[in-house]
Amino acid sequence: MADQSYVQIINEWDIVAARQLGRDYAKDLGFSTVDQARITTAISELARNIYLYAGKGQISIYKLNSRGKQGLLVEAIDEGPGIADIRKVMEDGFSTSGGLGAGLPGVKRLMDEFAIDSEVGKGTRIEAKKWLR
Amino acid sequence: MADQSYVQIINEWDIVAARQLGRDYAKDLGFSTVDQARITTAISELARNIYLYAGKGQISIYKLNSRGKQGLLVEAIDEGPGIADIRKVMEDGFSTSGGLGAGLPGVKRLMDEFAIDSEVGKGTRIEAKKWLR
Amino acid sequence: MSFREELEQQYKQILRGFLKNPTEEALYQAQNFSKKAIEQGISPEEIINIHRNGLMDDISLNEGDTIQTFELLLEVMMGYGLRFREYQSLRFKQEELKTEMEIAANVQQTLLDTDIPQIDCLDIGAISVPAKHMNGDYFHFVHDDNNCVSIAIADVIGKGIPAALCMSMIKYAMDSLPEHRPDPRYVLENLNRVVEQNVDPSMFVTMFYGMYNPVSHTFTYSSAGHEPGIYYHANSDSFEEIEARGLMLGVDRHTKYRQYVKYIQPNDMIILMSDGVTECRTDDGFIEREALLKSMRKYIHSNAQEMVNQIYKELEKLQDFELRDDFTLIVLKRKV
Amino acid sequence: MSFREELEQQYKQILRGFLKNPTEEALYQAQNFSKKAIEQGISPEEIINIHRNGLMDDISLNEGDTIQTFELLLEVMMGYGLRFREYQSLRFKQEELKTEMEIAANVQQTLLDTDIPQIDCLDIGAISVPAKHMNGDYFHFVHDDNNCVSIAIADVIGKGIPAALCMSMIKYAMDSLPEHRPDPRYVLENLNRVVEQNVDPSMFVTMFYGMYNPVSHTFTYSSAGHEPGIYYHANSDSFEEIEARGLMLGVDRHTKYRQYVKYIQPNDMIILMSDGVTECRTDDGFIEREALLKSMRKYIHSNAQEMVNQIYKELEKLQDFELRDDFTLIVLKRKV
Ligand SMILES: [Mn+2]
Ligand SMILES: [Mn+2]
Ligand SMILES: [Mn+2]
Ligand SMILES: [Mn+2]
Repeated sequence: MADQSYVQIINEWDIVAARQLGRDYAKDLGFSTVDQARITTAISELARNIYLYAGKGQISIYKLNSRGKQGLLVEAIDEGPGIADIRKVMEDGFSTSGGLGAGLPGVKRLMDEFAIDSEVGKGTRIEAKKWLR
Repeated sequence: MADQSYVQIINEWDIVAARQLGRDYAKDLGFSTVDQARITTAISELARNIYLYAGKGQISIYKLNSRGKQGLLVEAIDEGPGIADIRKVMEDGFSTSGGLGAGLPGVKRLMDEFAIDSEVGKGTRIEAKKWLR
Repeated sequence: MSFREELEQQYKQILRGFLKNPTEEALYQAQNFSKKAIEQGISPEEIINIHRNGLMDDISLNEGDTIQTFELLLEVMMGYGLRFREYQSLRFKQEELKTEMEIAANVQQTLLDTDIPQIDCLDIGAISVPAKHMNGDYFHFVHDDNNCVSIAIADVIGKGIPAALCMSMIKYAMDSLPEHRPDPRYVLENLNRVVEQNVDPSMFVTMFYGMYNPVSHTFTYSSAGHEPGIYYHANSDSFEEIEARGLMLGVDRHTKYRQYVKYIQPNDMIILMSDGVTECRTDDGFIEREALLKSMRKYIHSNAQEMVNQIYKELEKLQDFELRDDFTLIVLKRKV
Repeated sequence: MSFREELEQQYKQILRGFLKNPTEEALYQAQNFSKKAIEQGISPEEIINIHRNGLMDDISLNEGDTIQTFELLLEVMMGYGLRFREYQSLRFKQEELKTEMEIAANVQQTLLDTDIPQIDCLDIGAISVPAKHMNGDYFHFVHDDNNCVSIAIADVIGKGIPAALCMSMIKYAMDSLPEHRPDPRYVLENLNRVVEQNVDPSMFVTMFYGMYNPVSHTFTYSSAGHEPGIYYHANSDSFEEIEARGLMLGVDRHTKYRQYVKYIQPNDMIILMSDGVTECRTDDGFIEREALLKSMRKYIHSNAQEMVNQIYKELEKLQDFELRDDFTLIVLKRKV
């Protein structure tokens, strides 16, 4: 298995493909069943956000190896409308109200590390990591 | 099966007896598996409250038949310390903080009707009903 | 078919599909099912039951199949897991906010604090309970150098924090009033201008302001659209509404207020309140004014503080311990 | 053995007991297990996994046994169901509270609203962002009849609603100040007495008050324990701290304040702020004053409003979009 791979997100079936890719990597790295489901759910949310609100984008999965720690990185990139108020999107109330960035607090909770970068009119880039315990 | 029955609550095993009594009645009345579990959980909370905070008391179960509607009434009576601020006890935050009246908002949510009467130094009486759909 | 039955049908299909071919797509369907179920308020114990029912439907299942379906159940439960995590964080925030509200309520308490005047000829009782965390009702007594007692009672239209913010301002405005306290009309006209200028145009305030003169035993008062008070005649054991008209504060900066004077007989009572007292709502609708008077009569021979406390307790219970509005009740009884 | 493994062991025992003898007692044990698991923050998807592991351990199980164990799983899930219902109610309350806070923030906005003075010789920019729902920072400009511009910036020690309540009072007190605006020392001494008298003794307020004279181009100011401002010398392209000493408002009602005067050169800047600007916290600790100055220098040639907006954006990102304190930044630049 390569150290990285990606899926283009254009239609809804690509969400399934991204989930599958994430699950394969998570299994390969030795994540538990529950953690596999968590990683997959996080990927699903990120891909869904791209599909619904940015139109198209890309989910990449990377194997991580940092000072003996192994892990998995999910990167979601789109060139959609971007997020104007990141503070608001990361609030809990917003997560179920729908719209761009919905579900991001959930993704943050499912993973170990989370970073977001967004510019209005240019797009959004999200990185989420999970480490093997 | 009689139209009513009761269990004295003095020690922890009596909680199990109260649950059993409630389940028998619920089954007999034709409540679904899930509703049986809800009724039992509500009884469990009420009995636990008596056991932990009032010392002793009584859980009674009644069959209800009101204008063609069938149902079950759980009555919890104790002569314990009573509840000074009922408004507070029925707030959500309080429910997990422990102490007298803990879990009462949960009981209210599991059942269809809920009424409480309490006087400091005299005791507490709670009535909770569930109707067959 | 009810939406619950429909959901159950849907789940059975997903389950059958998964048993035939346990693909990522089936798991994705389970995730979407989870979202829908949560939206519909289906609780997690029902999910367990739906899953069990699905398994029981399929008599050809063997033990290994059944174990495998837990993968599907796990996927459905992920959505609930997210809510569980959100619940934990909400609980934490709620605790924080509760602490914040308690501090804010203390700040408000310090600001609005008032002593009940001790004066030979009057027995005074007062209670004010917020419906939410903070009080948008307000009352204040001043016992002045001429031995006169002035009483203000006010209610911001609205509850909670916005009302409390507004009330703090009014209290501050009252403190900075020049020494015209004996003139209720002037007090209201002055406050009306403050409210009109400083407060959000959507907020209004009702206020009753009165002054008791312990020499002449007259009560001089004006009202800015406030809930009418009640007068109790001891000799005839009867109640009467205290008449007073006037526009709410904050509507029109040029509003003029009328001033009324009433002679108070020994043992008579002036009962002032906010609309939270009369608008106590039960499941059967608002309580009747009659019910309120009945409750008043019941405690008419208690001392004034006991009387307001007991009436509050009774009305609180009538409302099933859920106040819909801030509740303020004041009783002044002429003793001698 | 970790507490998770311990819980898993415990559950296996309950499961074995239930399979041997499916009594009410076993279900009661499941309920207690549920409580413990929730306390430990075990999420519901883990419960599914624990149950599955328990079943897989027991090779002698048949299909009927497995189906029966769903009764036990249902019982464990009841606890999560209660949390799910509490979650729904918390969400509802949170929405309500959010609306309430928005109204309160509007009330505050109306009360604290200030226009940035338009005056030939000055370019002024100002930004104030609350860390929580409501702002405990405050700034206010007055452009008076003598064409002088006065600037107040204040910070209640504390955040959120209590701070906002306190701030409303201070704003109201400022409005009722007699016409001594040109005298910053007097303004602070006056407000100090108001705060000392009316505010909860645990609350303090820092304030900086200055007055710009556009004829002499002098800036006269006093500070009550407020975060020091920064002066920018255009000719040497260097920053200097604006010296000012004084006790916070509300500590001692007899506090006297010192008054300072500074001559402002063309293109020089006065930069005022609350401690929320300097106490921006990142995961690596507080940002250095150096980092702040660097950010300032970056935008020093933008207009004043653009400058404060950009600095805020940069510091917001540095803090991972989580403000720890209310953030207020004001820039005054002498144009000609
Ligand atoms: Mn009100
Ligand atoms: Mn009211
Ligand atoms: Mn502050
Ligand atoms: Mn601060």
